[in-house]
Amino acid sequence: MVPITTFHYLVVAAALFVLGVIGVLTRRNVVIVLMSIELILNAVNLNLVAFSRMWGNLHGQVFSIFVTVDAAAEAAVGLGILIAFFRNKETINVDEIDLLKW
Amino acid sequence: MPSFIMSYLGSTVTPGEAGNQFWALMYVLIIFAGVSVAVMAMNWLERKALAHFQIRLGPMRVGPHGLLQPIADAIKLMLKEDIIPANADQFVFWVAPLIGLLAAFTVYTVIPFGPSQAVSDMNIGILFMLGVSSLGVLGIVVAGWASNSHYPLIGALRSGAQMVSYEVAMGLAVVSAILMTSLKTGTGTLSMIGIVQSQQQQSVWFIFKFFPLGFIAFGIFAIAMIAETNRAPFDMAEAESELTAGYHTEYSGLRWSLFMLAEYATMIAVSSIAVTLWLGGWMRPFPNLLHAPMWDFIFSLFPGLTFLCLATIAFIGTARMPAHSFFRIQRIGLAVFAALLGFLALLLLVIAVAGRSADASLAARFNEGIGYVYWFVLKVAVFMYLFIWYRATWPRYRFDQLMRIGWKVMLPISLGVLVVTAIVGVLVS
Amino acid sequence: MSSHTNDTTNDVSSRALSNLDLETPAKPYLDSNELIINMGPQHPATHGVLRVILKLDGEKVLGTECVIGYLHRGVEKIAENRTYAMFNPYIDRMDYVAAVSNGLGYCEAVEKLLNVEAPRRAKYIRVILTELNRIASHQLWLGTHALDIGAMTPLFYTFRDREEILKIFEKYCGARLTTHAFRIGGCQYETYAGFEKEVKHFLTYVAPKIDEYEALLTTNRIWLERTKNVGMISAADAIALGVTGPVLRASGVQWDLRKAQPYAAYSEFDFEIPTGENGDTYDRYLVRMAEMRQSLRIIEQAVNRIPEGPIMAKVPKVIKPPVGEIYHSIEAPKGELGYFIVSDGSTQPYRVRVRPPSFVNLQALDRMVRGLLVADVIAVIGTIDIVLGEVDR
Amino acid sequence: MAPVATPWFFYVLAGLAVASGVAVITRRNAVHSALALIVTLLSVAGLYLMLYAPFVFAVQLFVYAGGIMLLFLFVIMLVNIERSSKERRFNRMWPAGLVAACALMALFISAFVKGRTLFPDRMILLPESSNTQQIAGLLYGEPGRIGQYTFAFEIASLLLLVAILGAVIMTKKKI
Repeated sequence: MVPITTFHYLVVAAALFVLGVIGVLTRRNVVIVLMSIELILNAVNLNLVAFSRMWGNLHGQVFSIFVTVDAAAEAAVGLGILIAFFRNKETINVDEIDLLKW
Repeated sequence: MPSFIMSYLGSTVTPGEAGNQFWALMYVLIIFAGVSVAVMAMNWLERKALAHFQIRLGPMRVGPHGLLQPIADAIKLMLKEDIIPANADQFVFWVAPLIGLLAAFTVYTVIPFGPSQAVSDMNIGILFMLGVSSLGVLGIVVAGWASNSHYPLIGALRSGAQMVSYEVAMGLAVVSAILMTSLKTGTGTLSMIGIVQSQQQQSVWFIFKFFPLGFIAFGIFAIAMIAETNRAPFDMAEAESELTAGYHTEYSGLRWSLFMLAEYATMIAVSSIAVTLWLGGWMRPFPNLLHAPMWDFIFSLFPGLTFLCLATIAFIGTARMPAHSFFRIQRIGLAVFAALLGFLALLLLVIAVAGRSADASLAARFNEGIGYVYWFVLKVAVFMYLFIWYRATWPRYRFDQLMRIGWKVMLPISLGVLVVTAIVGVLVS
Repeated sequence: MSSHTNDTTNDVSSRALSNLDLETPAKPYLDSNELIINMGPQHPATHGVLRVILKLDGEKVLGTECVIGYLHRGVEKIAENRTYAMFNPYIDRMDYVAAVSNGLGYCEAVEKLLNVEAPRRAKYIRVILTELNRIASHQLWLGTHALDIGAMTPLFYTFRDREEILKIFEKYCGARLTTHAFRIGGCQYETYAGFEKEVKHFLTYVAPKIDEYEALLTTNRIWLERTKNVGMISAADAIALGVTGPVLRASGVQWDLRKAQPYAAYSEFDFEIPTGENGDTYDRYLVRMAEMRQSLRIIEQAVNRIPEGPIMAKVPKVIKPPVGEIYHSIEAPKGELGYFIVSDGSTQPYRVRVRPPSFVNLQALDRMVRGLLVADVIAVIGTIDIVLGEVDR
Repeated sequence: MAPVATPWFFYVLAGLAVASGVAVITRRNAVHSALALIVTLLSVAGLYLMLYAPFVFAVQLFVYAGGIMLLFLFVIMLVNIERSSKERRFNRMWPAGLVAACALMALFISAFVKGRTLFPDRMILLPESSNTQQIAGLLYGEPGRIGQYTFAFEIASLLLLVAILGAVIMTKKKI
């Protein structure tokens, strides 16, 4: 069996990234769009950690922790916006969020 | 292959570290079986102890003093019809109990029953435990949602909020214990085994370290772990008088019993964390003070004596059974049970005596291991009894009061303890 | 959560939801947390078959609507087809945990209508049994109330001690729950041998037990947090709603029919009326605990001074009260239990109307729980001490 | 700890991650999507463990699977999903999005194929047993010396604080 190298991890990460992008671009449900963003961030994290192992230092891992912090903040704020929006418009579809003010 | 099996027996590290897959698997199986049996025993004990708190007898019919009741219950639950509500989300309803169960059992991979009596010694042991046990709440939330019913949903949201809130205070209390591990060596550790070993090096259980500090942190953990496991007086999620049964209202049969299994397994797991972090894990009392071989021998007699005690109680129970012929089978059963306990006691005593002399012999290693596991289990058992005691004594908190305590009392105190511990630690070293 | 809101709006509940204003159109600012749930009729904390429709905002109660009648048996209507004596046992089926009090009220009302008076010894027996029944009723209330709030253990303690009272009832009249202890004109049965000794023994037995319940609850932090300032009702509100009994007294109104309009032999005994201050759940608890002690005092005096003599007044074989009407009320464990009897001179009452304390007190539920949480609704339902048999009759 | 059957584990975890990633973006029901995302996160956590990054693994478990996903589930339960499950899943411009994403994938593939030689084929065995301590060294610094990322770490905590405040302000009905 082929030994697993950085390249393998990069392919997995790329696949997850593209899945996330597809989700962001095509889904209507905001919650799922946010989840797709989490997918993208995870793909990035996977890359960072894989490179960290390739180069044998921990900077990539530290960076991935920062990305995780960012993801948490993004989820909290994003879902907050979502709830505030749902209260006002009673919808959570991105393509119905088409007014600049109401 | 036998050499593969035998070679590990002399080792002093966990099978995970030794890379011994056979023994790692064996440990997993032993722990799985052990926890299942412990949950059954806990079930019986809870019903009996609760009954005696409440001037009842508890289960008496199935087996002598209801000893076989958990088995009968398990069989009943397995044979029961498995009802899935018509409007429930079938797949999620099906998968929810499994999430909880998986989370509850996965944490046991890092619980150290002794310096080498664990599946693996993870570098991030305590974080792993907290992380995996925080997954259990997903099962509860999802179960409440999948039932598609009001009360389960409210119960699920309540317990989700409750567990997340108390995780914060719990985590901070754990951090202050982890801080203490770094005091003598300069570097702390997250490894469960490392935490116990550093207590040994500092010759103090962390509950007594910097006296009120360790104790307060332990107290916060002890309170938060009740909330984590949704037990009285924090059993908001399954408050039967308010929400009928909370998140598992719609569950029945085997699936319901999986929830119960997960709950009790989690109780044992969080008690194990408390024991490992603050009560010296597998260490017997006063390992550094009374460390003469004589004391070693005396303490190694404890497991045997405990079983002897249990056997005596069982024998007394046999003798006190009514003489009516109706009770004959029960009498014989209890006598056999007592004899079994007595035999175990004898075995343990023989091992204790045999393991006394030679230092590197298999018997000595075995004796040592039994001692570790015994003291660990004994400490966990105390916590299990406390769980029952709380349940019998206290009313239930209201949800907002629970949250208020979690955020406004426990969190500031645990933060304060953490800061003070850090300052004291720096000053001392 | 809002995805689950629409299944209770069938025709029955929308008719019942008058004061929850379900009909108002959706507000422009949508509140995603509002939901309507049914508590009961099959719910462990509604003490029988009470259905409470709750309108919630998250867990906060915006309003309640009690739907009653699940236990309606038409007791008042049955009375119109029974003779006065035949109707007596039906009375026991209303407040089945305080059957003796129910019987006392009815018998005294009919006696008033007949213009006869029970002999003194009968009155003393009535007082002893009624007060024992009051203790039993309060014990049952305490056990279930504590269970609702989550303390399991008091339930078993109170049931253990209530058993002693039921034993005395059983020995006296052969029944434990629906006793039918009294007859119009007095008591049918003379006390059994050793009755006084047993009652005295019970007095010494139960006093420390009441301390035991209090040890478990009175100073318990969680109990205090769950009951203090929960379900408050002011004295003025309570009076306006017609609330009586311990619920009224906990609001600070010293109103007890045993003192205000003494009946049976109550004027001859020395006892106090315990009152509360805040009218919250905790005060109601304290008032009932104190009432149990006062009942012990009354029983002690009654047993020590019980006179000899006949137990039955001269009452005609066929009871035919003169044409007229009467309202007579007594202080049942739950509050003022009144009987309004209209006689047309025949052997059967023309109309019997019962003023059940639970039914009237239940009205105060909505006032008490608005703005509180779901868990408090449970506590408040428990503290009002309702018996659905009496509410629905 | 010597790794066991590494390639197998990798393929299983990678397959799980990608398959449940597909489920995340295709499921109609948001709760199903969330559950699928949890599986993805756990598989990625497993991959971290295979990359000798136990601390990142623990963070992934704790913060992502335990915290963020619970938040997602809460929000999904709060907002109405009955209605959205009957509506169109994808927006009207989904073909354009798909094409763009495919172009991105093509870009990635071409970069990987062209740049394969750029990646050294080595995998350094990082010391796993001191992983946490080393990360702590980078974040907080060794004794007596400030760490390389200490400032960034503090900024991150500030970011979290701001996020908490923002979320509270936006969701609270009355402040």
